[in-house]
Amino acid sequence: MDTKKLQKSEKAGFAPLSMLYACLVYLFLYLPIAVVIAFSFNTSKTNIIFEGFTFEWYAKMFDNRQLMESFQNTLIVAGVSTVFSLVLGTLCAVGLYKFEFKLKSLVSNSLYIPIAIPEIVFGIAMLVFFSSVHISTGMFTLIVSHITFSMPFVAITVRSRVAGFDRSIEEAAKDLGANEFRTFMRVTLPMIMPGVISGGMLALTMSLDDVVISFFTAGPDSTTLPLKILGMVKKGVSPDVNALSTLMILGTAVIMVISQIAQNRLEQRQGGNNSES
Amino acid sequence: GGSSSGEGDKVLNIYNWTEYIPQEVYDQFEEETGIRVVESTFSSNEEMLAKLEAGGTDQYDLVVASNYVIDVMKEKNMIQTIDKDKIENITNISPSSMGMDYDPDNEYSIPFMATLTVIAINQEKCDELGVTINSFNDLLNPALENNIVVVDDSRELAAVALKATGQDPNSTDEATIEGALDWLNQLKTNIKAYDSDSPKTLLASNEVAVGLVYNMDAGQAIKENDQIKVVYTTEACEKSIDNFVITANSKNKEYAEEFINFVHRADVYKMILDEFPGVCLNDAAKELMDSSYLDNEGSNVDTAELDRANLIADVGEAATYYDDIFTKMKT
Amino acid sequence: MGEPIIRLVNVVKCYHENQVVKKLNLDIQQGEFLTLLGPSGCGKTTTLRMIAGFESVTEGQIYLEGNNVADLKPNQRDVNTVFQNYALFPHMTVEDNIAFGLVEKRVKKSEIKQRVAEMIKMVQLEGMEKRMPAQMSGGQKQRVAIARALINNPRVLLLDEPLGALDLKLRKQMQSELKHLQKRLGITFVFVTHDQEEALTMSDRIAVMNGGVLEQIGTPREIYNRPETKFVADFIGESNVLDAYVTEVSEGGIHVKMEFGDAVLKAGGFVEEEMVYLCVRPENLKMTKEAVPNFNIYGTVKEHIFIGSVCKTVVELASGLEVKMTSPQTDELYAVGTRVNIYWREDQGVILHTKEEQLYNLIENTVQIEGGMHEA
Amino acid sequence: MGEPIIRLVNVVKCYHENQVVKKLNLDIQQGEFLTLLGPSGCGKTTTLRMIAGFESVTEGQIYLEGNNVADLKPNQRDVNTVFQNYALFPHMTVEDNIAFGLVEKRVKKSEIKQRVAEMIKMVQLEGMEKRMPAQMSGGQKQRVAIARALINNPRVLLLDEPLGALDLKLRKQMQSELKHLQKRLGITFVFVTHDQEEALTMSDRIAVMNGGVLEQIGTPREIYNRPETKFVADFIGESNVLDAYVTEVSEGGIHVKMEFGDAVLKAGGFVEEEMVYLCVRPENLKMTKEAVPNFNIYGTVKEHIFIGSVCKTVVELASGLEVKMTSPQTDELYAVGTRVNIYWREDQGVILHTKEEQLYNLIENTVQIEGGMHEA
Amino acid sequence: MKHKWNNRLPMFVMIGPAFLWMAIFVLAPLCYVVGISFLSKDSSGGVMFPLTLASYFSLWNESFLTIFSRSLLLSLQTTIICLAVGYPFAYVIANAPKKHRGLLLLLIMLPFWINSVIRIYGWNTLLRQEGVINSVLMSIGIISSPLEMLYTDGAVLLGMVYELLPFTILPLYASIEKLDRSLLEAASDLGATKPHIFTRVIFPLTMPGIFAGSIQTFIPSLGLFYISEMMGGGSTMYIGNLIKNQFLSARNWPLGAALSLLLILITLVLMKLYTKVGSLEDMA
Ligand SMILES: Nc1ncnc2c1ncn2[C@@H]1O[C@H](COP(=O)(O)OP(=O)(O)OP(=O)(O)O)[C@@H](O)[C@H]1O
Ligand SMILES: Nc1ncnc2c1ncn2[C@@H]1O[C@H](COP(=O)(O)OP(=O)(O)OP(=O)(O)O)[C@@H](O)[C@H]1O
Ligand SMILES: [Mg+2]
Ligand SMILES: [Mg+2]
Repeated sequence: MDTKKLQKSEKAGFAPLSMLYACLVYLFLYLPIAVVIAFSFNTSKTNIIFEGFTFEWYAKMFDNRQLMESFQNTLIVAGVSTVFSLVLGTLCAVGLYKFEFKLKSLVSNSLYIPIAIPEIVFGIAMLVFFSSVHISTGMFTLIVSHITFSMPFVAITVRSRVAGFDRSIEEAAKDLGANEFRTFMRVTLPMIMPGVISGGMLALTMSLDDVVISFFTAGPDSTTLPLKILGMVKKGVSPDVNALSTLMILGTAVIMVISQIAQNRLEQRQGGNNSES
Repeated sequence: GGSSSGEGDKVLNIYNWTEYIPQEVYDQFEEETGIRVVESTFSSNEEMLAKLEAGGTDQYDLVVASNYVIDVMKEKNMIQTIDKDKIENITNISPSSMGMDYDPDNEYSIPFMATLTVIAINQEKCDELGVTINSFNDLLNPALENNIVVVDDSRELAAVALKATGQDPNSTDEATIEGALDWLNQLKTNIKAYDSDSPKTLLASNEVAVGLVYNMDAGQAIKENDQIKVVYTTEACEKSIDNFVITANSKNKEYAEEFINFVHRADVYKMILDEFPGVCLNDAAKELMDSSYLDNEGSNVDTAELDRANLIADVGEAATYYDDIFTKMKT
Repeated sequence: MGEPIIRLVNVVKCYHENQVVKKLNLDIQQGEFLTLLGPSGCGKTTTLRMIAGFESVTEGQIYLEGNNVADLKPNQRDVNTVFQNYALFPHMTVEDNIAFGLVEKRVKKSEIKQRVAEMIKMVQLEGMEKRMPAQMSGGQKQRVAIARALINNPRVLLLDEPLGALDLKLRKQMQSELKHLQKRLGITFVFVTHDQEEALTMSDRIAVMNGGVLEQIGTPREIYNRPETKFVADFIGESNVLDAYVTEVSEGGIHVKMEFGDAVLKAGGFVEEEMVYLCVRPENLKMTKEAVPNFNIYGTVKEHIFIGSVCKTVVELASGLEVKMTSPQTDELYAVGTRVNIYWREDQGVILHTKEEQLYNLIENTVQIEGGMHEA
Repeated sequence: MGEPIIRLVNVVKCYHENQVVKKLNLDIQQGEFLTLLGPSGCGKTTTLRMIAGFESVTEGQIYLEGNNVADLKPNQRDVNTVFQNYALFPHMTVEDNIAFGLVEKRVKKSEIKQRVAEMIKMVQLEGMEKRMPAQMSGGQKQRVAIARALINNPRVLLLDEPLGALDLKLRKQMQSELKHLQKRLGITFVFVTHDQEEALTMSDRIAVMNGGVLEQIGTPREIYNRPETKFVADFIGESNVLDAYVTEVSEGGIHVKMEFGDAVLKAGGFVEEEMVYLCVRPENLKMTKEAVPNFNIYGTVKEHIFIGSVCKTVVELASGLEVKMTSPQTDELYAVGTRVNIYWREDQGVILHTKEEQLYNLIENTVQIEGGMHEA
Repeated sequence: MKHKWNNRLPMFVMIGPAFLWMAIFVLAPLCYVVGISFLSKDSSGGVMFPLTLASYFSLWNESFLTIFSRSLLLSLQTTIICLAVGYPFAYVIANAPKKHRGLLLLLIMLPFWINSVIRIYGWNTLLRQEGVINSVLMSIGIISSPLEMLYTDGAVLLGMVYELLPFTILPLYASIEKLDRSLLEAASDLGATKPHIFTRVIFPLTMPGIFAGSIQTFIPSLGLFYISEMMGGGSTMYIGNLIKNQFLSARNWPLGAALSLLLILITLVLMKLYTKVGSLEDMA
């Protein structure tokens, strides 16, 4: 058997079925999104029948100051709360794996509570809490509440990654003079990165998508996009929401593609250097 | 509160239903008065109440609230009296919606718009099924199986059931309310969906023959599909009136009053109706409206029916009973 | 020698109820090359891990340079370790793995670069700087682990079978590199190995452990020639251990009787009718067809096994017991089946009480060497 | 010998551009004990992994029992492996790890139980049945790995340094257990080890690899006594390789001149003025204060190193070059500084063309043994 | 063996912030919920004294029981389907070339950055009688009359699975990604077939991921009320709707609070059971 054929069959041995499967799942995930995108170009104001093609809604969307403001708010809240819940959640997950202590089961069980409390109760309770300590609603309260409900997702996801972590590798780092912090940064964190990234994505998603809790903890000047959209949906999804969603998806996709290309370039360059030396 | 940002910056925080006042109105208001309007939105009175209750009323200056929560807000000292002198355009408001039971002297509330719960039918489908709707009891027609969309609201549905069985739609008597469950259970088999958000879609896309929906949804469905008609039954409809109220802890009462006055200017009110064609309570504005509004029987509801309609009242603790039968109906 | 750099006092380590290290007392001197030797599972790794600080001490104290280190974390101890399972950082290149410790010490980049290059050269991994550990062979990984620890010039280096995955040739080179480095830099090495030759050549002292207990500690020659317990005699090198019985104690020596013959040996401290062990190393056993004064032990040559530089001969005694002896390949060998008499030089046998398991040399065992003898 | 059970034909393995196994041709016979020997990173593990099916073959074919196995998955090959890094299942007890293969074969529970117990006894892990791998020492883990593979009685067993983490004593026992098992069950063993003695004693044949190339394959004695390349001579055992120059070829032998002396040796196939290598093993080198016919190589004793059963002596030649020789501990040794003449038995030196790197024995090297010689 | 640290500073640094955070922002609200569950409701949807157990007594209610058991069943179905669909998918992603993995992960999450209501609306458009799927199927001629897909229990389940799938996939991915290849090789070497390698080695080793994934699916699924409203036509009630209604239409906050506490309790008990059964003690 010649090399080419072998390499081909080697890749193929694993690929075709699983590739097909992955594509099907992606299809499932993107099916409704495709509809959203399609109807963003619909001339009709309702998402029932595609009547004609137009860019009208995109123009309208940019004119919608409230929509744009709430979009900006959403990005800020999601960004800040994701970073915080990542830091808190990751540290907590690693700590829970590393250390044995009396309150351990309390801490780890309390992680489930924010997920288990119905959103509406949690939202109201949060709001009562804030107003009882005289913190008025606004970005701050919004971010705090988002951190609170997304942190457990980070912690739980990272914990699943940390479980069974090879201790000797951390030991080696400490042995070589790295303190707890440096060991965490240089060894533990890189090794649990897939878990951290997964957790971060979940946190980001939770935050971008939250309506109920945000409703209660947002102030007048901190309305978020989902709140806005929910309101618009109540009166029938108007295509400018579709347009915004489409732009969000396209924007992210473009960023993703660019970063992927940049990364590949970088790798190629490094690879080139390697083979030279 | 988190109301004003920046010194000298005039801000009015308004807490409003979603999609009720278009941005252009706010823009124009700012242009004319220099007061920036910051709008927050809710999608049910209870949400609004819950938020005010939990977070205090100093978050907002002006709130748009339905008639049946005005009493509650008064009782809880959430709102303050309005200086009607500041609102010259009050004269534009249709007198039939002024001085209602919940606020006889309009001390606390100034009406804004009204909502009517109407029956909309798809003429073609109804003909196909051989159904005509003359009374609520016609909704029980077995031919309508899985062919009705209704609002997802316990009070509205119970009111229909109570009226169909000849009871007081604002009853607070537990036994009476529970009596409505039978009727509702009969209706259940005909219901395809409970949808307060976008029932017009089901109507317009020919998926249901009949809808018990808010008039604005009916109006939109009519725009989409010329087979949709509004029908009035022997029983009266339910209606609610949305009012402007000023929160007790508002720091910008004057701005709020200025805004109420602004909204009831005929041209401004027209702007609103053009964008969100609800039940017009501003007589001056109505005269300015063009045919696309006036001819839509969903938006521009029959005035006689509007007057005949039964105003949804606050039932106090009895709300629990209404919810109970609703829960039972859905289990 | 001054104060020991490492001192273990009554150290006990338990896993659950399992005592795996039992009242260990051990002093390791500054600059010393100490080897831990012992059967699999005897607690060598555990002992190293306690010194490095990865494992808590159940009982007892460990002192590093006179200080009790109970509260010191691994990174606060000036000790580096080469792990038995390598424990390389899987997400770092070879280069980054090796540089890890220096980066922690905030050494200048240019210096790190240069020292890493030196280390890589020493462990013969040139050209693999950018490889990831997953792309390396077992022996290559082990060399990275060594380099990673060595580069830090620690006061104490703990090495857990650091050369186990290397071939003989490379192992020899690394042995001498390590040994020279240790001498030159004055690092204290605590070394675990299964290679006895390695232990004997490299160590200043060897500590023999068994089942969590320290059996004997001494220079390689002491351990090899004067084992103090049967376990040590048996464990280090090969040994023929024979059961015997003292029949007579006279000036000429003690007469011992075995199932298969008898002999007269020189020794003190034994009484008549005592059961003893006789221990003779295979390379000290000799055979001849002729009679030998004082020895009267006969057997037949059973097989010759070729093992490189020497030939191993198994002789079956009358009782069926087998003794092993080795002789240089160049010696003439008796054919299988030949009946031979077995003997040894009087100073090369060890006799040992069975009860106390205490070994006494018959006569002090000294190899006559003209001039000096280089020890390890 | 019939058809080989494993046949590698022109097998090449590349990682990216890196050829780590180069046109390997190897036939392994049914029931044979074949050892792969070679320096770290030479491709031994890779070769085993290709046979087992974990690594695809870049070029060439592998046949198991005459069938091309390119398309067979590891679980479809009647081959079991003892992995260099153990690869124990961390979530299973020792018992369950060992039973894994039998459970896969749907062997009856009672039989599994019994066979597992036997294996555990063989690898001396009684009492650890319920332990998890994380609770075991390096050597203990390795024994579990051996037991886990052995219990399946495969037709072919691949062992990647299976005894590397065991102490000498235990290793010897396991060696003999493995060897007997292999003989008794007729399993074909492909064995990787770094322990030359192990390779020499256990193997039927040894394949020496270097840089992905098969250098020589043969019986232990062939490999040891008749190395065919300088690499093999150098790699197996210790060897003194000396540069020399042929000055004269006569009936009496060839006269070679070195920087530090000269000698007359018997050999054929060499021409005058040719550069050659002389290879002599340390145990074959001898020294004396007297003159030796044909040898005229002088040096001074530099040091003696004690390594257990033998003493290693380093002699520094006039040129500054050092040669190593070993002698039994019992021999008398010259004091350091003594001037000695070095010589060897004519049949114990090997002479080799430098150009072709092809070795010829001066005279066929045979150790004279009365009677039979047990090989391996 | 876990270490007994003499110096506990690192522990406090790692767990402390999260613990404090939880104590303030979860415990305090939780106390509030407990508090109001013992109060009486007032007529206008607030709470007032006196303290009473009335809410807890009214928990014993046949329709609540039905709703709870129906919700638990739905959540269970959702979790199982998500695991069944998500596991192989996570496996494929975790085994994709390293440089593509980030992209593939991001592709999973991307749709979820669009508001959930809009996404579910997308499903609505697809599934309705005159929706995309029915039109396509009819135009191809596979079916003659439109299928009834929307406003069925199946649609609710579909919506739930859709909303929660990434919450299953991501932890699974994180734990599958670290699988030691050599263990799979060892299993294969010992004669295990692919399915057996999965059940005997991969599955137990990725248990922490399965655990995390099912928690993150099961618990939130109990509270997702808008799915049943939008995909099921709101004709059946689940715990989420029930509790929401207590606050937003029945104006019975104490009962809502009591129901919430019951829900939390059930969740915690189920978690404990789950960790016991899956012998995942270490995870919880
Ligand atoms: N985590 C653990 N839990 C329980 N027992 C353990 C644990 N680690 C090691 N042991 C046991 O402690 C004993 C000593 O282990 P250690 O690793 O120190 O042995 P070792 O001398 O290094 O052996 P080897 O030469 O085989 O590596 C062994 O019997 C081992 O089974
Ligand atoms: N995944 C890989 N990618 C790239 N190179 C590799 C990979 N695995 C092994 N190599 C290289 O292939 C060569 C042969 O490796 P192999 O593991 O077969 O060596 P080995 O003979 O078993 O060595 P050792 O005795 O040290 O275990 C080595 O140089 C190694 O660096
Ligand atoms: Mg060990
Ligand atoms: Mg290898």
